[in-house]
Amino acid sequence: MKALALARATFGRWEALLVLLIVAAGAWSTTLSPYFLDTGNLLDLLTPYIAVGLLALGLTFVVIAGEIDISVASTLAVSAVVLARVWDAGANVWVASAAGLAVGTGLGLFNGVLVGLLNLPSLAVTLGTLAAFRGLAFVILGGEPVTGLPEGWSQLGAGYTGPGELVPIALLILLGFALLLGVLLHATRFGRYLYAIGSNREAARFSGLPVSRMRVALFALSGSMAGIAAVVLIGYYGSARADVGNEFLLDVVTAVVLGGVNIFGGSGSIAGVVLAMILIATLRNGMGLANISADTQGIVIGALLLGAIVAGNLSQFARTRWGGRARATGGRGEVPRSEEVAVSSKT
Amino acid sequence: ARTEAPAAHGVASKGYKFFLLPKFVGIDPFTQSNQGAQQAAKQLGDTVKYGGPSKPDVGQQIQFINNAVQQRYDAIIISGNDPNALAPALKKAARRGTKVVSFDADVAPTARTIFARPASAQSIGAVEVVELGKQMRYTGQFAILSATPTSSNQNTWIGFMKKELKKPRYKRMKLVKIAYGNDDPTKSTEEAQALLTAYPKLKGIISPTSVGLPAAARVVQQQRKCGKVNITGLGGPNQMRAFVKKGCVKSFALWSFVDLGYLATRAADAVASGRLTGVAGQKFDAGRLGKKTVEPGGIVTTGQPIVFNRKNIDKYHF
Amino acid sequence: MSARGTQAQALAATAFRLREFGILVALLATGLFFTLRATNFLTGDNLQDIGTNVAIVIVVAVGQTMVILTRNIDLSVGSIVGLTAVITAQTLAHHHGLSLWVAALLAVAVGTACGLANGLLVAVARVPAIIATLATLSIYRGLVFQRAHGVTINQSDLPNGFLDLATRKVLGTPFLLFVAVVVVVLGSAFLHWTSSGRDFYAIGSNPAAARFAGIAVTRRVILALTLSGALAGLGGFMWAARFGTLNAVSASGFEFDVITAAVIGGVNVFGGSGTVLGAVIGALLVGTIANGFTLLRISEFWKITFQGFAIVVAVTIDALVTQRLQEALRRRRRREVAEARAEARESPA
Amino acid sequence: MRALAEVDLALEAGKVHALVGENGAGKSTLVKILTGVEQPDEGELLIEGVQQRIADPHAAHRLGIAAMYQEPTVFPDLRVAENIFAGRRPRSRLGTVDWGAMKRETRRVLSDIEVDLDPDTPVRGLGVADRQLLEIAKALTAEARLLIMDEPTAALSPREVDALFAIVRQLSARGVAILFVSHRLEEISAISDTVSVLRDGRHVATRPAAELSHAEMIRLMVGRTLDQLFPKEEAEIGEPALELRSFTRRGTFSDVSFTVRRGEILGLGGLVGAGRSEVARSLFGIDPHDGGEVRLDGTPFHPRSPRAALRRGLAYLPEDRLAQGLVQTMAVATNTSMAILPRLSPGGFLRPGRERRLAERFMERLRIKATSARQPVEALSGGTQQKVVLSKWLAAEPRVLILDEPTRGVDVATKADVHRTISTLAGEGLAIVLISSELPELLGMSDRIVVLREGTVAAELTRDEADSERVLEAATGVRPA
Ligand SMILES: Nc1ncnc2c1ncn2[C@@H]1O[C@H](COP(=O)(O)OP(=O)(O)OP(=O)(O)O)[C@@H](O)[C@H]1O
Ligand SMILES: Nc1ncnc2c1ncn2[C@@H]1O[C@H](COP(=O)(O)OP(=O)(O)OP(=O)(O)O)[C@@H](O)[C@H]1O
Ligand SMILES: [Mg+2]
Ligand SMILES: [Mg+2]
Repeated sequence: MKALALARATFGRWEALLVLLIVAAGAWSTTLSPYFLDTGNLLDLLTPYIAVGLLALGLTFVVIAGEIDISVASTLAVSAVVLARVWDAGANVWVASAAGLAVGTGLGLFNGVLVGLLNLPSLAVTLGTLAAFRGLAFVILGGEPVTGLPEGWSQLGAGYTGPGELVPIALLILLGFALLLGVLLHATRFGRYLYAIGSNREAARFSGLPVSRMRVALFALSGSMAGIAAVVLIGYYGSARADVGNEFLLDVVTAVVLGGVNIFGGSGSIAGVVLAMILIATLRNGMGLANISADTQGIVIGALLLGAIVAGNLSQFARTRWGGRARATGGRGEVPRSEEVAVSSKT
Repeated sequence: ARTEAPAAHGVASKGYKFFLLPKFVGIDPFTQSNQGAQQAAKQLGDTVKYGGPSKPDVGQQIQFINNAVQQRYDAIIISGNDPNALAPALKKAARRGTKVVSFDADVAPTARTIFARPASAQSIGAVEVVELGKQMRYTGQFAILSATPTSSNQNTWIGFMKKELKKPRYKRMKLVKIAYGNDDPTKSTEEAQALLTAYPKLKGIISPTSVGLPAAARVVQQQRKCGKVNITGLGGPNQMRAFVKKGCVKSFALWSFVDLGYLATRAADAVASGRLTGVAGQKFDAGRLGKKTVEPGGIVTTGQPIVFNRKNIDKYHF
Repeated sequence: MSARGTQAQALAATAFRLREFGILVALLATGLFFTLRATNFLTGDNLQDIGTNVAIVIVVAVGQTMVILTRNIDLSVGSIVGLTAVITAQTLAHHHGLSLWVAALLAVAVGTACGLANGLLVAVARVPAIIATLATLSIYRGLVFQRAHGVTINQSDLPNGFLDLATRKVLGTPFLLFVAVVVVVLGSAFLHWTSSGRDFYAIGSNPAAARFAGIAVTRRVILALTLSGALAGLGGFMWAARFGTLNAVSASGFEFDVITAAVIGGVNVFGGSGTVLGAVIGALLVGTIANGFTLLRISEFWKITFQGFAIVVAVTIDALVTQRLQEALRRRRRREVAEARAEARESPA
Repeated sequence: MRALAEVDLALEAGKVHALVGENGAGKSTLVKILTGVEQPDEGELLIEGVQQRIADPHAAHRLGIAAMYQEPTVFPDLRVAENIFAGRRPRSRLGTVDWGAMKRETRRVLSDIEVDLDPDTPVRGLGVADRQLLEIAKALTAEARLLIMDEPTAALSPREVDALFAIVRQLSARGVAILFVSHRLEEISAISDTVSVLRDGRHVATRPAAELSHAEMIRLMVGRTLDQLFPKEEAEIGEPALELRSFTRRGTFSDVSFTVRRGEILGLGGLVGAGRSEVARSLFGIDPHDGGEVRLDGTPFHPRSPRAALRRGLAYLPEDRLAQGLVQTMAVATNTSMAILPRLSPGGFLRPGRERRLAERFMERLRIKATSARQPVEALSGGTQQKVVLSKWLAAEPRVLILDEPTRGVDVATKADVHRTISTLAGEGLAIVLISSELPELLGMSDRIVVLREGTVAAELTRDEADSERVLEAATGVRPA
């Protein structure tokens, strides 16, 4: 019963559309390439997106609360280089990982204080820290890489387990965090507060929710996820460099918005974000195996997405038009915003 | 379904499938490498598929590697975005039977069998200093406008530039700044401008990247400082022809990416057939480039950088 | 009453420029800092460099501002700039004698078409702008790849008259900057003086209310995105002239610079507030920070770090100044209303 | 869901037609259909004998239909003048926006309804009452043939109401047909010529206003009679629960002092903008204050945040339900539990069952017309939403409760329920501060009334001393003629 309610709460029209698209993409990929439908390949679909995925999970929280953190990839970079430096200086893997994680959380906290306590606009702030943190990564490591990280570590990012050594460990990590964060977002008070703050910050404050503290915590969470992503990514690459994760931002944002998270806050689900990642991974993999060039892939994915959403909107439009319901609701493009949400508090 | 039969000496085996994986697609050097690769493949009876990310992204490159392995390509010929980060994926490729040859930008030596390079890093670094030295009469301040701070090729070349500079001939030349244009025309332009402003006495800029070089040349041209500030570095003759004709750039260097792609593919064929294992001293037939010997570290070299100037530039069209 | 009224009005009018005022203070502070610290920062040539460097950003940001005002976003501008730059260059490379006006018109036309497609997707097909333009970002970029065919167009392929645009001066201003100024003036005027322009603000401020008020929301959103595309097309033309080297990756990621300018300049991403002037100041601020720290002769790595933190500091200054002024204004207005009421009470009695 | 079925109305030029009905009866839905915001499934509409279809708000404008909606639909980023003229800005000969004319017109219409607002004031930051006045100004400048007013007076104090009615009379004299929706029965009797009653989306009756007594109106709306409108019970008044001494926020209110005791209902009266809400906001820790002292149950309290206030047993029901009261997209149950979630979610985990049961309890108690506790509040009628806000704060079981316009838009029957609830709570020893612009409510419910004028206390009246003249005199500073 409870599970059902939870499922209903998290599994909306958007998620259903994504599932449909994944099935279609899978079927298409199967016809595209004989190599697609292969257990190893299927299980490995998400492996290239683990770090992007972990960042996207963290960002999901931020966006649902009506904020944005575009510094995540730079935060990841600082975590990664600190971690590598600490290890290089002779610390063991655990200490190094903890240091990386702590740094990620700390940088997130820095963003959080600027946004949550000083009430600065998060996009502007993280545009700044995006550059600043990237610079820090270079200050710490310079242009040279740290290499030769221990085998055990690469297990984390690039190892396999399970029957036939087919299941990527990184996949388990991603799904584990998705589950954990899914529970946090959908089944706890913390998550509820996020939605409330993202839908109407003013009303949330008037209801006595700890709005400032939540907003600080949010960025810290996003920073921690960047730290965790750094640990896994370092394992995946087996080395660290200051420009690590340079190209992640667009993919992260894509996963979040394609996952149905409202960019203006207040709605979205972890399931949607995970599904969006699976969808993109499937399409990229299928077309990649058919040697369709990267730029054509971009065109196909873009067009497919638009087509699907437009078709979804059209069918909904048809239903409201001819299905007898009096209210014609707008598409997802219209985001209801209480007029006062953007008003910052005065203290 | 391919023939593993050892081929007769000098004649390549037939029918290998190679994947040519550049840092990213859409720019001249890699397009030209592909031309060379196709020439070689045609001669050898192999096929080369060219494809790669649309931006210089390690993550995407790994996906291309994995896809190539999944499709059972015989070898991947790669120019790496990050030598070390690619290593795990490339090693996995090798374990699953796909050989690895790097070209242009090397990957970790343990992750590939052969690295086909255009010329020795030493000669590439040195030639730029030599040319700039001549242009600025061995006196004054100069700067370097590189790609990104992490570009391993550029970093290696800059290392050799510094070595070359130690020679007494250059003792009155002073390297004042290494700037990074991130292989982005906007950033490179801004950096070049700032160099001219911040160092009014600057006499030269070396830009060892084909994005930085024309950007720097254009800035100098626009500020009417041709002749006062000397520009040299690495770039294609087509890119630089206009500047050379107007006398704004006296000389610069590069190599033929067609040849590089050709050599890499020849090497890949030899590696795929098992004739080449990367041990120093091994020899193989590089077709129109003659016989090549593997140097220590599993490296084969195309030749020497070509220096282009007003006199010879019209002979080259790439 | 009337004297107080005008006073209050003047203040309220200032209040409306507050957003820009804060960021302007930040810009001036930055400028002052570099003037004191960096060699040759405050020279005519250097300022001209900064101006020219941000000219294209400004042109495209004017369109982006309009889109953001309507509570939408256009992420595809970088790809549109790339596409139109490559098309312009290819056309001119093949037809050296072609009038530059025709080439510019072609670029703007292609940009307009791209923008119109965005507009239709967002306003008619009701795809959220961020998703729609994220998709067209890849689609238009894909088209650039197909057009460019992996080949770079070089300066030597292009007519001199075209390349000279980058150095030519009009009324003492670099041509590119001049174009930007014209676009800014027209854009500002459009947003202030035309009904359509005002509608952008209304739509972004409260879309439902805009519909209730009988504003043609669909058409206006299409218009905003189309204008953004058209200006990106113009930006592409300028891009080709400025850099002279064009290939499939030209201007990738450029949308980022454009959005940064608008956001730093106080254009509210939730729509409804912000001005073209703000976006211009934002672009100048970012350009100044990039230029100034480069002149400082500090290490590359610290430079990037400082540039980032400088943006954070500028945003903070902006917020503090704005908050202070608004609070002062609120009190003042309150007092004046009370006085006006007291007067009104006394007169009939 | 069917919001409206088979309604027949005939609106006459030059007449004021009142539309009444319980919360959720379908009044606003009817308004929205007339203005093209929503579409009817069937039926026809004739204007001056010609059949018309109103496809969208633009079409309504063309037909001369103007409306002010129940929830003020302002553009917070725009200034007052633009808000009034959005969608139909005056144009100059060049086709550009004629700012001068726009501001002139704004000043004219605002002075007509006696509002001191500068046309250049940004609307963000204006209170509900001011927004409602803007909405009125907007409708007045539309030059409509049919003017629809959906609860225009809900947040207004007598001064504004009088000014509004003067205008309404002028307009109807000019031949404008007016449809007037309100829950304030006195106003309906005062202004309307004809009254139509809706119940559950059905048209129940249309009568000349003069022939319709309040009791009869209520019976038609509710289907039964109500015995008492302001069921104030005597409660035992105890120790001081909330004490304010010289409470000040510079530029907003100053030197505000009053005491509320256990079991007491303290009315806070004044005109719109007098600063009542501001005092409450500072007290609840939403806005800062600059001076003065607050005591809760005799111990000092420094309001810092709503959260802290809530922990000390202080609750504040805000005046603006749209922006401050509710999260519109969330369910009834979610909104109801919002302020007490820590209590309902042991260990931090949500317990949807508990929340639902809580909400259902209040749905029954306040007769909330929602299909289920899971329905999003945005789908509820205005008055019903107000009841949800009320539920949220009652659920918090505070010791001091500040109610800011608690019955704004609530229908008569429920209003009586709410009053009864307030009275009961007071009887249980709760201290209540009641901010209301509706004089009968203030007079009927309060044990004591403090009147604010321009941010300072103008009078403090006991229940026996208080009557409408005295309150108005204190509020305006002018002796009524
Ligand atoms: N957006 C909506 N979606 C679904 N149902 C709605 C929506 N808006 C209103 N309703 C329903 O339509 C009915 C009529 O609502 P309406 O707003 O017309 O009531 P009303 O008479 O104006 O009440 P009030 O006096 O409280 O304003 C209510 O039952 C309400 O729940
Ligand atoms: N007539 C007016 N002219 C200008 N500003 C006003 C006017 N009335 C109110 N304001 C401003 O609008 C804001 C809120 O108005 P609102 O009517 O909610 O006042 P309030 O203090 O809540 O009064 P009350 O609750 O007593 O009606 C206040 O900040 C006030 O400065
Ligand atoms: Mg209603
Ligand atoms: Mg009030």
